[in-house]
Amino acid sequence: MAYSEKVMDHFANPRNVGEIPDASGVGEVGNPKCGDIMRMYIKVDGDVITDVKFKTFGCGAAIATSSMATELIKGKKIEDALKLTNKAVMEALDGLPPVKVHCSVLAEQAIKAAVSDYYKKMGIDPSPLVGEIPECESCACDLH
Amino acid sequence: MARFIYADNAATTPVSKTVLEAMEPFYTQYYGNPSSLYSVGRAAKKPLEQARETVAECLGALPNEIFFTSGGSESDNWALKGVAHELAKKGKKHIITSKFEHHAILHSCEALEKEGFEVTYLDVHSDGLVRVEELEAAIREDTAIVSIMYANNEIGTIQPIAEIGAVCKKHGVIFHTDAVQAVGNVHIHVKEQNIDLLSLSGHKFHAPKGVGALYIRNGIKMPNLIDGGAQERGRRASTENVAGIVGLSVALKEACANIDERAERLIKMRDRLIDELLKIERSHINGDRVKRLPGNINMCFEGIEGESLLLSLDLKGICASSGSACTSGSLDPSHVLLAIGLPHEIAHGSLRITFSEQNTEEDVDYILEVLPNIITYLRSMSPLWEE
Amino acid sequence: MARFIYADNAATTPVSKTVLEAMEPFYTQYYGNPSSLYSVGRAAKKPLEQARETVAECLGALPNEIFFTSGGSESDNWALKGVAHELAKKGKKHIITSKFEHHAILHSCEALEKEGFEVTYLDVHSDGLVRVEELEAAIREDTAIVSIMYANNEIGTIQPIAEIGAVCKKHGVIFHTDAVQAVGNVHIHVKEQNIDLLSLSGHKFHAPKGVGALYIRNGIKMPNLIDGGAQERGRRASTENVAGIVGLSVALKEACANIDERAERLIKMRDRLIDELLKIERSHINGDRVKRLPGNINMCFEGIEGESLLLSLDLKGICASSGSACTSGSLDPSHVLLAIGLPHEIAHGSLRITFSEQNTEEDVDYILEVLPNIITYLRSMSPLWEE
Ligand SMILES: Cc1ncc(COP(=O)(O)O)c(C=O)c1O
Ligand SMILES: Cc1ncc(COP(=O)(O)O)c(C=O)c1O
Ligand code: FES
Ligand code: FES
Repeated sequence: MAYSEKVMDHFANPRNVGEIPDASGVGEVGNPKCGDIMRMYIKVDGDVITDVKFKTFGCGAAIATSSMATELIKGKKIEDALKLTNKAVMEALDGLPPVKVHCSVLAEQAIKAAVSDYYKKMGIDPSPLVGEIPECESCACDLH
Repeated sequence: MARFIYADNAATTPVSKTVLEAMEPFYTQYYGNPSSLYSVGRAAKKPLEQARETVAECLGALPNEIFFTSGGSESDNWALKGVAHELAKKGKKHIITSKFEHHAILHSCEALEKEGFEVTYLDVHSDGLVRVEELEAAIREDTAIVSIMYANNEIGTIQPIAEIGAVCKKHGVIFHTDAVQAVGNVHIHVKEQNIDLLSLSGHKFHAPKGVGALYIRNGIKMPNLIDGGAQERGRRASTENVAGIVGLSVALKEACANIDERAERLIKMRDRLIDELLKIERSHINGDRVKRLPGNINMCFEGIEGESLLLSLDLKGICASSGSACTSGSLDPSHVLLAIGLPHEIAHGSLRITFSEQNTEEDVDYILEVLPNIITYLRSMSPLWEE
Repeated sequence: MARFIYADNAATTPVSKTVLEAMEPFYTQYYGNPSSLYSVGRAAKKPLEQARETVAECLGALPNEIFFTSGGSESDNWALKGVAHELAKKGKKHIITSKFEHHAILHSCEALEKEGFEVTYLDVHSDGLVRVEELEAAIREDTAIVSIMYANNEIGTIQPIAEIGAVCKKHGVIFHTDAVQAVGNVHIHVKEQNIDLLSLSGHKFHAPKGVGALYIRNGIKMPNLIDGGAQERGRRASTENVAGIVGLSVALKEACANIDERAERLIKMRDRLIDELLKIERSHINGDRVKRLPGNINMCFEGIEGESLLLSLDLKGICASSGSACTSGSLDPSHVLLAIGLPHEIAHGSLRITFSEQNTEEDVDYILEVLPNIITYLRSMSPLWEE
């Protein structure tokens, strides 16, 4: 499993680890049985994500993609954060091994889940804005 | 400052200096084909047969019962598929193995199942051991072969091989053991233990990768896996890997010469490491603490995923593993840990540290200095931990 | 005074210095298991994949079409048995090969015949070549695979591979070639020549024994010969022989870099030796004089038995062979020479001299100085000769 230097950097020195006690939204995706769980906290001011933190149980790629994803959405408008794809996260990390692609999918979904939670708390139906968050979409594990 | 500790000797080992020196002449000087008549050929033939004698001696076998192969996987495939195909002619199409064998055995079984063979996969108990009674109960009229590994490659538990051998003998069933992890680490005597076939692989005891052997008790007939020339008395074709075979025999002799001494030293290191690591909250040792290979430590730390643990250790110069090397491309938790009853989420957090000859008490010190902090750190970022 | 000439390079070759140097770091320094996550593991993975690229490039294949094995025999067995078993599912149980293939192919065919496959063994003509028309005529609805060697290991004749490839393609039949003797000596391009599977073995071109490869064209499905771990993209289990594989790739690159140059030099030596030896009365050259490997000389001298010829040459420091090395345990005359129509008594008197990179014109001089006298002497004591 050859990880890029960027991945190793974000693994060894993950940015934005932790929790936000008074978060505007919290999203959790993954499944401990499969060895991955990602929880994302966002703080929203107006339509801007002013702060973001994460906690991840998972492989090196899961930790690195969580870290990179938080960097990519911090200070961004919600609508822009929702546009963040797992591909963009992977590119920012100079790529991932093929079997690790789904870890970046988790990162994308964790952001969406956090935004959904924020909308729900605001009394807004998230589905038209965020779209469906499939259960463990493109998960590579065979436990289904 | 920057330390480097190789603690993944169950995955593979470095070639020792004496082994390398023993091999080198066969690349450039005695390079002849051992089947050739002339001097450089004969110069390769003799060491080949000496290597066979050495290996036989280390196992309590006869030289003509040793067949050199390309490694543990080939030996396993040959043994299982060979005996299965041979005895199928007599209508024996049942195989008994265990749930936590190496994939070389499990995937061979699956291939045989597709051909119509029936396989019983024995349960492994939480101590990492199969039960001889359960094995005996599984034997049927049409059982062709029992294949139970000598020592497990992940959790290092040592199976009751002599007892299994006795039961198989009693019922007239052929007994194969994958001893890839055991050879060189424990005393093996194929005759006393009633072993009919035994697989071994050089790179697990400081010989090079790509060379192994299969012991086949005299009298056991089975088709070849690799047909062709008359090498290995017509049972395994291909120009012999003379250098590798000589290397294997030198390494095995070295390993077997001081099993007890080495075991004593490694067991002390192993037990100290386990004792200390068990002080970490919600940590578990996998497999029996006593009936295990001298150099094997396999533990789970709840709330932590194995790969990130390994990467963190690697950053500190420690090579260890989680599950076995050959499945590290896969995302599923170890089939071995599931077989001994661990839940998925815990099985994901396993760590295997395997010591050899070359490790020291200082290595244990350093691991103990580094590992608990890594666990604390990873847990601090794990959403599973707070709960 | 005492000269030593190794002229049996078709049996095996010494490992070259650059190859040995390329291998050594992988025994003691980058010894990690290439499947492992940590640094010493990754350090072994990259060269492994580079080796794959090098081999692919030398053959005109893609890297993911190269699978490393333990040698030519395993590659042959895997190709033939694999495709046969795969296509048997579709009812295709017919195989076409030739009468003078290597035993790795012939004995695999025999094993498959026992399982119910049908094999057509094409005749080889007196020039040591199979005829494409005869091959085409032998293709049936249920033909699964054609296996024709690229160059023969005894008489060195080079088969019309591109033509055979085209015919197989036209009829939708899979084409395997045992190119163990050809690789490194002639230009090969699997795509242009429509080759679906190709076997090669390192020790024939100055890499070590016990490592080879099988090229499998993308899209060809077949079961594994060696099941187990996920190495070689799940198609050939076993911890990779990294040192051997790196050695193989370095040797192959070296060999392929100067095929034309070397061929020109060796052909000159070969033809001079043949011309001079043909001046000996009742001597014959076996196989086509032009369509043969640059370094291959295979002759018969009536009234002489091969083994005594070889021993006499050995006493003069010349290593040569009669028939192939792997059958030297047997007393039967070469199946290859019988296949091209030689009578038994003549086939017994064959001599194979095979040159490589490392041989020189001086070697030819010395052989010419020594060999005719030996022949005269042996004939003088042969009861067959006076008659
Ligand atoms: C034509 C041919 N095929 C196959 C082989 C077998 O190769 P190996 O000895 O590497 O298994 C050889 C040589 O031994 C050969 O000359
Ligand atoms: C128990 C066991 N069996 C078989 C093998 C396969 O050996 P090899 O990699 O030499 O084919 C291994 C190690 O890889 C092993 O640990
Ligand atoms: S998060 Fe599951 S393998 Fe990466
Ligand atoms: S992470 Fe495996 S089922 Fe979703």
